[in-house]
Amino acid sequence: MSKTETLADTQPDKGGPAQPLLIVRNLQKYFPVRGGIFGGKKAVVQAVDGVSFEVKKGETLGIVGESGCGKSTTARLLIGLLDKDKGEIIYDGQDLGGTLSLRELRRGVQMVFQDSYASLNPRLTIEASIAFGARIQGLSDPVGRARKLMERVGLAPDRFAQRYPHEVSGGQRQRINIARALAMSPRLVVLDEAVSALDKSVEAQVLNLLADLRREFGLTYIFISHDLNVVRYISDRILVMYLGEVVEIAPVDDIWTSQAHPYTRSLFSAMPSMDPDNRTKEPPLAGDPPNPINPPSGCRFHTRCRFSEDVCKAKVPLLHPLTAGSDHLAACHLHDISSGHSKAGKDVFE
Amino acid sequence: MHVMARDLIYLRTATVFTYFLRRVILMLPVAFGVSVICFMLVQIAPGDPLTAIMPVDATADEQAAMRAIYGLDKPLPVQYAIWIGNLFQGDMGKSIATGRPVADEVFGAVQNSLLLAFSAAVIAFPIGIFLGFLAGYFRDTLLDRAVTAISIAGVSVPNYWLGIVLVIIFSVNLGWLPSMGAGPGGSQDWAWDWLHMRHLVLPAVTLAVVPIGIVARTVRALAGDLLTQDFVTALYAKGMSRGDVLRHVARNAAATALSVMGLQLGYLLGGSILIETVFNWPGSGFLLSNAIFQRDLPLLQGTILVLALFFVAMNLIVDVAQAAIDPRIKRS
Amino acid sequence: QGTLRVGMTAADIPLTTGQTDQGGEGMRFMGYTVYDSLIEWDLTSADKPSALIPGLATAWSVDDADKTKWTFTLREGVTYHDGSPFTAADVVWNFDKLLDETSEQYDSRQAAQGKSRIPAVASYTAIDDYTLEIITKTPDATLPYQLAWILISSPAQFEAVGKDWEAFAASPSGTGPWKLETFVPRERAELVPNTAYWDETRIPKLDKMVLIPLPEPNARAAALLSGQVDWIEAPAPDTIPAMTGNGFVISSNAYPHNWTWHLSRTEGSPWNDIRVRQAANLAVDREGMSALLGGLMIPAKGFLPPSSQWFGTPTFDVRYDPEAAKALLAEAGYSLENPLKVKALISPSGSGQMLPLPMNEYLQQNLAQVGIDVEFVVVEWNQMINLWRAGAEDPSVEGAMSINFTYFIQDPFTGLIRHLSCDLIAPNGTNWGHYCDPEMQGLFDQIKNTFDAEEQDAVMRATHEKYVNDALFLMVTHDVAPRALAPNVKGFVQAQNWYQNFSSITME
Amino acid sequence: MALIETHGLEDPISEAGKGYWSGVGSRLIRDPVTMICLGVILLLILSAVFAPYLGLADPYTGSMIKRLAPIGTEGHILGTDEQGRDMLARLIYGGRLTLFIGLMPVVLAFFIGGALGIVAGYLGGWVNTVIMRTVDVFFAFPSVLLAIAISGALGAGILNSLVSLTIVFIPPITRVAEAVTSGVRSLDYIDAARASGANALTVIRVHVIGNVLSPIFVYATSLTSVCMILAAGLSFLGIGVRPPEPEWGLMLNTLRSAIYINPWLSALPGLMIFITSLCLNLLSDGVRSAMNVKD
Amino acid sequence: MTENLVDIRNLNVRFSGARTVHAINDLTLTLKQGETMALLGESGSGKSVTLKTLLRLLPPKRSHIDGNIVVNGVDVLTLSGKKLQAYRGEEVSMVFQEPGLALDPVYTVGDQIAESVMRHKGVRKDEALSTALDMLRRVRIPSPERRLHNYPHELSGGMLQRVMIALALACRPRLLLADEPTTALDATVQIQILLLLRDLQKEFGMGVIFVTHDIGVAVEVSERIAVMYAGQIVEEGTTREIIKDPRHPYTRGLLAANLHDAARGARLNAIPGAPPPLDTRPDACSFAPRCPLAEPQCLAALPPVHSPNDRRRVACIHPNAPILAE
Ligand SMILES: Nc1ncnc2c1ncn2[C@@H]1O[C@H](COP(=O)(O)OP(=O)(O)OP(=O)(O)O)[C@@H](O)[C@H]1O
Ligand SMILES: Nc1ncnc2c1ncn2[C@@H]1O[C@H](COP(=O)(O)OP(=O)(O)OP(=O)(O)O)[C@@H](O)[C@H]1O
Ligand SMILES: [Mg+2]
Ligand SMILES: [Mg+2]
Repeated sequence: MSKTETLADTQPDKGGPAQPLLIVRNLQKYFPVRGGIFGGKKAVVQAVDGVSFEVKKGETLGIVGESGCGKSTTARLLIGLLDKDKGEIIYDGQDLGGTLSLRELRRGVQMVFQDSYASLNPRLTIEASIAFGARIQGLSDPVGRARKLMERVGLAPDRFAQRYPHEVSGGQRQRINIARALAMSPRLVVLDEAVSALDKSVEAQVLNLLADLRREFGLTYIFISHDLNVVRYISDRILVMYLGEVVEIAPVDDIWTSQAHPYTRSLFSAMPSMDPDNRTKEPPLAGDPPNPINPPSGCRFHTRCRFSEDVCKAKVPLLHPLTAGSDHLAACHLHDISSGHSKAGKDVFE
Repeated sequence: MHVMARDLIYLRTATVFTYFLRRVILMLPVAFGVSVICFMLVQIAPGDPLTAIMPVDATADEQAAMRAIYGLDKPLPVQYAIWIGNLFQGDMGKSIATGRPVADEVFGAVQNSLLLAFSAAVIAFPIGIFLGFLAGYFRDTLLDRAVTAISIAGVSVPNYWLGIVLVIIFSVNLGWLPSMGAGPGGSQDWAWDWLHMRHLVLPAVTLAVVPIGIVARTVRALAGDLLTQDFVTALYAKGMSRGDVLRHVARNAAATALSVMGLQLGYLLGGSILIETVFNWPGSGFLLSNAIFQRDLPLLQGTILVLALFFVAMNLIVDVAQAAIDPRIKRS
Repeated sequence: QGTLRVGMTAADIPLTTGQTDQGGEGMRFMGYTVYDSLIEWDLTSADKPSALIPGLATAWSVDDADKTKWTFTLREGVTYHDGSPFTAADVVWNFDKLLDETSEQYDSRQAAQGKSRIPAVASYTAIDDYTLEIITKTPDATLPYQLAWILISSPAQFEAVGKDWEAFAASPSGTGPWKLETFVPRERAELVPNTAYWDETRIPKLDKMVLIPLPEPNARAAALLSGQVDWIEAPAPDTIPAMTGNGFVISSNAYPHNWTWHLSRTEGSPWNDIRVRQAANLAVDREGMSALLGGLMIPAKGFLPPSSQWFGTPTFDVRYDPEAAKALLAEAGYSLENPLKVKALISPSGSGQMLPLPMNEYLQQNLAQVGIDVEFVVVEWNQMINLWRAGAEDPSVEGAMSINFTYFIQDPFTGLIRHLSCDLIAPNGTNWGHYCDPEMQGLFDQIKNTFDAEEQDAVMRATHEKYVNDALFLMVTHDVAPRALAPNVKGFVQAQNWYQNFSSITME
Repeated sequence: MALIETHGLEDPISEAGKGYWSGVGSRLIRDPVTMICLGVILLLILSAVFAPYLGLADPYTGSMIKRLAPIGTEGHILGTDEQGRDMLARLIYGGRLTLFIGLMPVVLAFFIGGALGIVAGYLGGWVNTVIMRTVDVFFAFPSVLLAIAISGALGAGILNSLVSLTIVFIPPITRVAEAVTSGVRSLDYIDAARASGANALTVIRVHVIGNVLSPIFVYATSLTSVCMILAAGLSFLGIGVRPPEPEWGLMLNTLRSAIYINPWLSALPGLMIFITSLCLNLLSDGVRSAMNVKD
Repeated sequence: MTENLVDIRNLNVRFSGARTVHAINDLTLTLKQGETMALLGESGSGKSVTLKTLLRLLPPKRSHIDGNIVVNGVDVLTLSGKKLQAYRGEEVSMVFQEPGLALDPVYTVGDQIAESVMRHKGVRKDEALSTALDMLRRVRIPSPERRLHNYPHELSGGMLQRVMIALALACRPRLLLADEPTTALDATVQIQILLLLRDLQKEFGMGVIFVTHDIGVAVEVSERIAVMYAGQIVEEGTTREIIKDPRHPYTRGLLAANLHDAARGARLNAIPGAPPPLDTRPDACSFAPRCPLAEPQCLAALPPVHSPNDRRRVACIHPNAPILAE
């Protein structure tokens, strides 16, 4: 199987290499929670609130954050499974809802879900599941495509094509899901906790596969995970979310060595140590993440932040570069000299 | 600490109350729909409801006069408006066959039906729960099979037929129990003594057969399901005895079981028509079958309306009770 | 002494205010028990058809000059259950109850039941306390029979309960041998003797009579067999062996009831041919049908039961003779190969209809054997009544040429006149088949104008002879009003009537 | 991490490639009770369908002389009814009508209610609100009451029974269909299908129907016995099938008084109803466990 | 023998039913008083079954257990009735993976802790409740008075796991079994719970068996690690030994797959394939089909147990093979 063969149907590049493949601006999604005497709207879950980022062509953006911080919601918004409340999604220079239709977007962006079992129709054979999208998109020879992809993800078509999802193992199912997403020759694949449910040994296999595919098909990934090690391994840049907001974005090495946002820092410190002689002494954070239904005012992290001051309660910190022109961005008053935070601009972590 | 506890109880009561209010408000459109359906029953009925009560050789004029008395000569929406307006004043019209107010007839009959339904429930629920628990606890054993067989037989038996058979055996052949009526002196002088209660035995037992089956099946499923849950393992893990575990399971099952039983009570009330006919029990079902055969449509309408509203209310009570028992009140 | 518990076929306690509903059974149990009429039926004999006897009126006569003017002498010393005395003014009050919509005592429910029973009455006046005058619209010798329908309720009681029939129903008052003590709608009514009844021979011997509606035949049977009632009306034929086997007594007797096919005589009806009518009558194996009814029937020999005082001596012998039937049909142009096809209206149920479906199917088989193919149009009983009122020409009968009906045939009007009179052609009256024959009409007029009872009986016989000879109906059977009694019920004499006397009964 | 059960990579399932339904089938075949019940129901259906070719007596005509002949009478193995008609023939022909008005309403309700429920469950929003609130209203009536009310108002007759029973069974099936569909709707594979650009109709056709049909079907089968008992009950009450049609409920009614003469005979229709509904129930339970659909 | 708190010898557990599973195969394990041992292994390797066997929580009808288990001098496999109840919760208690599922949803958390205390300490309800309150304090739940009257669904995941731990420790057991208690939790919460457990272990001085599939977690809490594969212990040693000097190829694979210091973009040293189905009792090295060092004899017989020092063992024919790259 040659590379060109599979990529024949890939959407042509429009904006050139400098144009980010995806630009997201101010994305917002609130979920109404019903309640009250009249069963009317009572509260909203502010699942995603003003998220902005870019994904360059060919890079992998890792998104990390605790449970409920809006990672999956962001992913679903990106491929139009949820309707956004506000914000822009610009795919290769074209605005979704403007020059770009949802259908076209879905040719270019595909998704792999966490629960490998729930994301396969139990009544379809593996081959049919993979071929479905290609058939819908009107691509040539969907079944042939499916079989080639199966081979590519390491499942012999002759043995697996006619099986049903419950007849294969978890790692194999996740490979199928990957093949299914690739069947439409997307350029961007959103992987929502795609390896989280797998055992360590299988996880490594799948990660290897993902890395190979990226290279081979020139894919761009958005890789969502709560496992920092995994994100670090696969990503070029890391985006950290907290309660529906982006708190920090930076190239992986930058963030690995110095986290700008106190939350990011806590998150990294919360990773179990691998050194028996140097175990974690002190939990970096106390308590559980607050409820996104009524998120704290100002900086949403202020309730758990060591450096919290009045300004944090009052004012929403904006995402901005640590130094002018830097691609390390954080949303924290500590890094904004003009914020009025007493420790602003100082190196507080040591 | 105790102040806190009391606050929490207050909070819970308040939540249950809010829940109750919301349920009541949600119930209103249903009640409206119910009234429309009941009203339409008369309209879909072919023929003239007055036929049955006029002497066969009554003249056309005499019939027209009667029709005017019952308001059957007015256009439909007007009839509905009048009907619903009267309903709000507690007036459900008059029975065509007897001329008595439908409300009196229905409420008298519903009381008798309630008596019967409750008696059946008193028989059915403990037996059903016991059998179901047994089967759920000893899942996949011979005992489970036996209980399942009993409960399936219970829901499969045409109970009207069973009623006839029981009458033949216990009333006609053995002469142990009366075959009909609500007591030696009718329902009016009901008393809680054997003389009266023996009249309840056969109809109540007959009526209990189906809910025994249903309750047993429900409880079996519930108990079986709960017993496989993690918290049961955790209970054993902290050294609880079998009895303690069963107590926990029962408490967990209570809300669901209660709601199933509440619904069953509603079904018993509304579904006893065949049994009441077989046993000449002066309840709502008996009234209904009379209404049907005499084509006494106002009575038919009224009886069904009252039973349906009763059922709606029962649902409401069950829901709220469930919410009150189960700390995991659904908020949406 | 003792309490007699009766299982009625009605689904409800009949109307208790006077004029009852629930048909013959209502009159039987709640009419002539609690109330009296001016003229009543003699219910003391089981052996002969009952005749009219004085009730609240002791004598009546028609004016010789003006045959529309009747004078009634009323019984003195009669009091209602509430203690108020009975007078002629009360009778006027009761007529107004039924006929005068402007009167305060007008009761639409009683009127619905009673008005049509006295079509002859034009006006009425109380001459004095015990003399009543009634003017009829036209001369009508059947007035006494009509008046036997009308029951007299107590005006004083009506006054006492606040002029409200609803309230009156709960504590009614009449002059009858029984007083209504308590009553629970749809469940039971308890009657106790009126010890002050004017006819001492009819003061009930029982302590109490309880009426229990048990519409379902098997529930009735079970109730009797399990000792919850002592008497049931109309036991289902198949339950009778079980009853007699256990010592229960089946009482039955002829009475004025018949089960017929009322034939259409409209244009184009095959029944217009007398040969066809006679053939059909000859085709029916009535004895065979008896098995189906457990023997509880009297095979028809005419329109009226053979024991009727009005039976006469018809020349056409209603019997089972399929050969003769075939011969007649052959004359009329039909045969087994070329059968006559007719549609017949039947209903699966209905009061007094006995066992309509099996009986009709049986008839269908009988008729098929001689060359009459019957197709049934089956309708609900209520619909059937509507169709019966509408008449044979109404499109809603869907071309049916006969209707299976049972008739109360207790008096000249209900017995003979109403079915075939030209002025009662449906939908204006009860002549379903649109029959109109001058000769018959002459006979009817004669009945109405013959004021001597015996002469009138003679005319009635002549009329019935014509009914039979012309085979105007498919005459099938008469009911025998079976009732099952517990062994300890004694002293019941079943009169040949729709109504019965319960006063003589005792419980052992 | 017990989310995923792991198999060896080599060939975890020996019967690889085997379809879902063949699995259900083989589980069914291994369940003797269900197979017996299936046999009984098939036998009833077949004998009902082929009744005219079984050389039975005419179920409509009988002889009064031979009425209520006991079971085992020569020429009438199961005796004769109150009009001397052959019981065997009437029971078999009766199976026709009884099964017809016992099963047909559920079949109709399965299609109507299933379609309504799937649409409501998949589309959600106001469509869901309209459909489900209407369904709620019907739920305010206990099913027996609703059937009797409608039949009572419409009057007796096969068609009327069919209409009233169908109306009774549409709401519960709609509710289940809606619940199942909205459950499936929230699964990732539906999202995956939508993400591939398929429109609602295609998604419903390819991904929804296949996965919701069997639970709805299983639920519907559990209603058949209720429906049959109810249908027979209507006839028993006199507001279902009209005489002289043979129908078990009606036969039960007309043979009621014969219980004093020939109790076994009059018990036959009741027994037939009981056996059939028992088999329907057991069959539905068997199918349910074979399909492994949770309640 | 007596110095061992837990002494498991040649334990075999087999499940019968629709399919037979040989979940535990000849497992031998000892734990000393006050020691914390992590049981490490991938899904299905028998970690939970081991814990459940220790508490006799397996369904008696479908599980077949043989071997020997002595906990604190008590022969666990012969316990029954009241003795078993006294043993569970008092001697040994357990913390579950999903605290939300392991707590009874219709009782308040206070009641559930008190219930256990009442049963084992025979005290009255109010006394038990104050013990419960004290325990909630010790697991550092904020405003414990209020939490005492909360139902499980009213608490967050981290809070619930604290409650679960409070419940397990309420009767001061000598042995605590923890079955992946932090898997369902967020990273920032997980570390809190791990450190809490570590502290409480010191404070209460009990023995702990901590099941996990995450090596990092094992390192944080344990002194010793036993690596399980297909129902057997393939390697055991101190945490330091296992991390710094893994001997069994499976342990090495696991460590390699841990990404902790995997170079970005470099291929991961993944263990190929998947664990074996356990439908037959292994009569050879279960890991052999996936093992890069496998030799014919690995598939012929069970590997010998090599024991370089007193409490260190490796079940492999190559206990001393150098670490191979790829
Ligand atoms: N359809 C929905 N309706 C209401 N609330 C929702 C819905 N989907 C998500 N939410 C809420 O929005 C918030 C963000 O959810 P989301 O699934 O995006 O989180 P996540 O970061 O993916 O978490 P996890 O790591 O658990 O997958 C959560 O509080 C969640 O409960
Ligand atoms: N009650 C049981 N009946 C049958 N098989 C069982 C039972 N409990 C566990 N097993 C099987 O025993 C094997 C070991 O299971 P166990 O739960 O101990 O794995 P684990 O190591 O805890 O895995 P995980 O990390 O997924 O929790 C598995 O194959 C499992 O399917
Ligand atoms: Mg997510
Ligand atoms: Mg486990």
